[in-house]
Amino acid sequence: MSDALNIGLAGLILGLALWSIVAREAFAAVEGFMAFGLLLTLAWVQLHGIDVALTEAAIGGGLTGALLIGAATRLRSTEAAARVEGPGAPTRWLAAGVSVAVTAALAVGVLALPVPAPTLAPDVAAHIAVTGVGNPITAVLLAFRAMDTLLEAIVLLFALIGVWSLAPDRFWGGRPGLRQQADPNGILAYVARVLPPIGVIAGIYIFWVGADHPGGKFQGATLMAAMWLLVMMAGLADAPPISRTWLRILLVAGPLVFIAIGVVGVVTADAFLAYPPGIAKPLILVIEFALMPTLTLILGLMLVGAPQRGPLP
Amino acid sequence: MLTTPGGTLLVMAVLVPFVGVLLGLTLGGRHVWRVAAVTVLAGLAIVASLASMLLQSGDTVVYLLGGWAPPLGIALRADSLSVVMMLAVAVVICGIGLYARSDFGSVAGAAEARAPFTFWLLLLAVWGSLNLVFVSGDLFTLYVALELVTFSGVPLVCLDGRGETLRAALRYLLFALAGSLLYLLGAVLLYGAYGTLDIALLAERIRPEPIAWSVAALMTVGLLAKTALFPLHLWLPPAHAGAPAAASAVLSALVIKGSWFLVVRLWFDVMPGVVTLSAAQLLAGLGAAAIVVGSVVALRQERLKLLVAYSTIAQIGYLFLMFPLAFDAGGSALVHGPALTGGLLQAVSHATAKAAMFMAAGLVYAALGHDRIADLAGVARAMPITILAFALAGLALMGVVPSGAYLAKKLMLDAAASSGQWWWEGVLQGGAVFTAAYVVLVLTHVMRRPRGPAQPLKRVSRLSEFAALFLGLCSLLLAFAALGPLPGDLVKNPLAPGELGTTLLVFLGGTLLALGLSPQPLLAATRGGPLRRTMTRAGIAFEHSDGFVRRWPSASIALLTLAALFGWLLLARPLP
Amino acid sequence: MSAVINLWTVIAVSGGAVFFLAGTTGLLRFPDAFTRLHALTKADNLGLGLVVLGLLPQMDSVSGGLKLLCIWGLVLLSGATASQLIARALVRRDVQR
Amino acid sequence: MSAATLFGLCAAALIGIGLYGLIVNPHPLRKILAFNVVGSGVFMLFGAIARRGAAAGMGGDPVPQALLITGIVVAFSATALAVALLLRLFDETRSVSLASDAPDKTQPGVDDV
Repeated sequence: MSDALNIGLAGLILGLALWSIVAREAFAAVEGFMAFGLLLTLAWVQLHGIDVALTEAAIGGGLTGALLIGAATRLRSTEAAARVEGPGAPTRWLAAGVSVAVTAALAVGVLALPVPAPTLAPDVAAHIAVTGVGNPITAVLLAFRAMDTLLEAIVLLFALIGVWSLAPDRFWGGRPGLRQQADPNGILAYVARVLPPIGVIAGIYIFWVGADHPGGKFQGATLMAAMWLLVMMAGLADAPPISRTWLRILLVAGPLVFIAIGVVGVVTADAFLAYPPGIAKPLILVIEFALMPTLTLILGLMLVGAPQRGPLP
Repeated sequence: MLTTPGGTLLVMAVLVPFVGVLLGLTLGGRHVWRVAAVTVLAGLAIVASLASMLLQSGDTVVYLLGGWAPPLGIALRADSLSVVMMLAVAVVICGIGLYARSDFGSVAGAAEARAPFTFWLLLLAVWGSLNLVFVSGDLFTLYVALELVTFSGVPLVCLDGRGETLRAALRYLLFALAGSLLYLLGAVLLYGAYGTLDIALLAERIRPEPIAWSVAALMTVGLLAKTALFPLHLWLPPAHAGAPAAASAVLSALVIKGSWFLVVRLWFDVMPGVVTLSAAQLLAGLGAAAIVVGSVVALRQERLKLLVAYSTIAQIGYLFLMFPLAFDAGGSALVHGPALTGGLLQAVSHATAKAAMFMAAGLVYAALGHDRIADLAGVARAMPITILAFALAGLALMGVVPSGAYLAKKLMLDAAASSGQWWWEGVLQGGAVFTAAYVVLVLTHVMRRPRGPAQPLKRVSRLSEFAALFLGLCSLLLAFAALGPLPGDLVKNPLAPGELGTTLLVFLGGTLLALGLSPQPLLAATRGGPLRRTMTRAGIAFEHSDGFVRRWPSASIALLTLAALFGWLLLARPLP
Repeated sequence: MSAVINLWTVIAVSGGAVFFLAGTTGLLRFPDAFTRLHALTKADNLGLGLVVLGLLPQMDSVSGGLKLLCIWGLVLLSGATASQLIARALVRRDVQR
Repeated sequence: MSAATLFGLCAAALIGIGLYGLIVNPHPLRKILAFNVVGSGVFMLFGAIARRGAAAGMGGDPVPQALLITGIVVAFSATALAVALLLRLFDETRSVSLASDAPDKTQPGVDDV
């Protein structure tokens, strides 16, 4: 039964992936991709990766989908010109040939993976008690491989600086994105008033529960960012100008707190990013708590894009 | 495995530039460049003390992050390879910082402007990310580091926001992303097969078997795409030529070295026994092709910055020549030895020299308002320091004594001779001749007397000129710095008959190539000669083939085909 | 007692499934976007409502039941909003033509 | 067939499909989409590998699962940067073609602004 379900799921995933590649219109392709993302979430559940499933649903499918669908709408006029540019049949066949070859080689690789599979799960289980958290993935992300998580926040920040750097000079310091005009009495404005309190509570809950159960700061921050975007889309609040000092401080607060706690670890626990025994869990929660607003802002601002309006209020 | 004394310096080398970015972003406005200046000084001090420590002890410096040992945790490691690269990057960043002071310095009282603000932040971002590439001991952290380098490099390409540079940046980003996915795919398979991503542990566990071969092939081509080795260089010329000069210097001198360094790490330290001599020959063969195509197309360019950008493609090729020369006597495994030292020296001298060249080209552009090579007459007289910087960098790249490239060439020639791979000796010498050709070409034009009245020149900053000169000098005098750890008899008297003869031959060959291939005839006498006509035709053919290779479908199909080819060459290993 | 509860669950969930089936048929067979939206929202609101009502007595705890009701409420809200927005966009496009 | 093997093979196919799209689709937005499909394939392969490593009472090896979360976030950053770049290119030139970048020899070095 479970096998049949998995095979059906894999078939649907492949079909949607193919659709998102070959569909004629970009908009339709992105819609296929969003459905693809939702089904991937199910696949992650089948692979016993609940945390990954949450991340995939929030970021992989949700935010990426929203980003691409916005771009597809704006670029609709360019598609006809691009279609003409497409390569001829020989190139297509060649491309199909090499792609199939890669797939075949990888399939052989998948079947040739060693049995028993190497795993670090016992190592994690042996050391998780020291960190005080109950969710092994949180332990990996914030204790054993905390550096990766710090770098991940820095990646997001650099990408945001990159996005901002694409503003025309005259709009530097101004508000990102275009002004949203929505009917103040319309249903969107209604939802944007009703939903955010629920969404914010759910976001905080996902973050809080992440220490011991699936969930965590990223998934929570994505939900909060989505609520913020909803409020902006409904025209109830505007995106802040990027020159605002409070915005800049919030953007760097998460990584800076992370680094500061790491540096304290050099003194108290003999290593950067080490936690003194006994207070590991509170420190991990402080880091996650500091990262939440930073991540929410970065994720939201990335979707809004580069500054496109003058710096004057 | 434990943290060694001084390991904290590794963390600092990565974090200090990153903290600089964070502080710069918060303080904003006019403070950004001050933050950058302080950070550069601090970073330089950190790297210098790390280098002096390593020079004394000679042991690899290790730092266990969070106190967790691999495979569960992440280790930072710095051996002499990493420290040399870190030192070179620190010096070049310093030079670029000085150079960019006039373009991107702050004006008192002015509001925060986009280009300076992002330039300084991205400069620090590139630096921290590169240091992470050099010291990280974990393949996944290295993936994140590579992406950090890309994300901070791409916006530098389109700093001036013109359409063509935006297009170049997008091409660069998309192709680099394809490359990093292949790298990540390899890392994923490695974890599946060996249960760790730590470089030292992998080196112990990895066996010559199909999964390791496919991993080697995938990761190598992924990194080659990011390094822009021919034929995967579609993104490089427009990106490096279109960016502002300071940004071009960062991109061409430093950014591509990150992924190149990872190829070296992968081949020499992760899987020295998995890779084969035939695969290394392919790698060096691509390098040789890059030298020929890159140099010929460089000679055909009409704009100085494009010439320098294409010369980068040729020089990237040079960096891959060491691979087949670094095998042990039986040809079964890669070893750290003179050939690797040579390759490293070549990378360092290219970093300093190419930064100096782009800076000089940028200054010429700033002074004249254009960089058409044919219209550069009289520039040498008007801007002697700039042209001197260009000439010194060119001499250094050619491998004239006592440059680093000279030592590099020497070490690699010896390795080629001792392993009986005579054909690489030819390529090594030929590469120098090609380099000489475009240096001669540019110098001939700038030394000419202008025909009409002297063109009005805009004043350029003295500081920028001296920064370029400083990096050019660094490159030319690199051999002396390298001689500390290397045996002293490697550098010969430059005026000894043998050395002088080689230098003259290189110049002569270069001049002939320049005469034959330049778009405008260099001397009136050569106009219309049969040889010149043939060579011009050949040059145009090269340009066309370069144009074909740089189309997206051909480049991306080449990417996957190369992966297959590498996989096959690793599979078809000679029986022990 | 449990038999009655189970019977209620079977009836209600089956009823919900019928609505979903009808909604899907409508989505596939109706001629234009407006009528398709009509079919879709009926399926969501009534079908999901019946499923939730059917499952309610099966929950172990009050908080579990509240979560189920929350899900229904949120889907009602988002379904109504999304179909309104789609319909409005369609109207706007038709006016422009 | 175990779920890990099945989804491992599915991942291999996803990577192939995405690579094909990356090569032949001329529109940059479609390339970004294809990049995300390849990325999903790589992530799914890692997920299958994590599932194979189930031990010590955990449904999967938590180390790759944690790395996956980082990977998904990095891929999102890449997508956001690429989309922003693409939209700016469109605003600036009203065209999104990547093809016409061959160094234009007729154009003088000065920008006629």
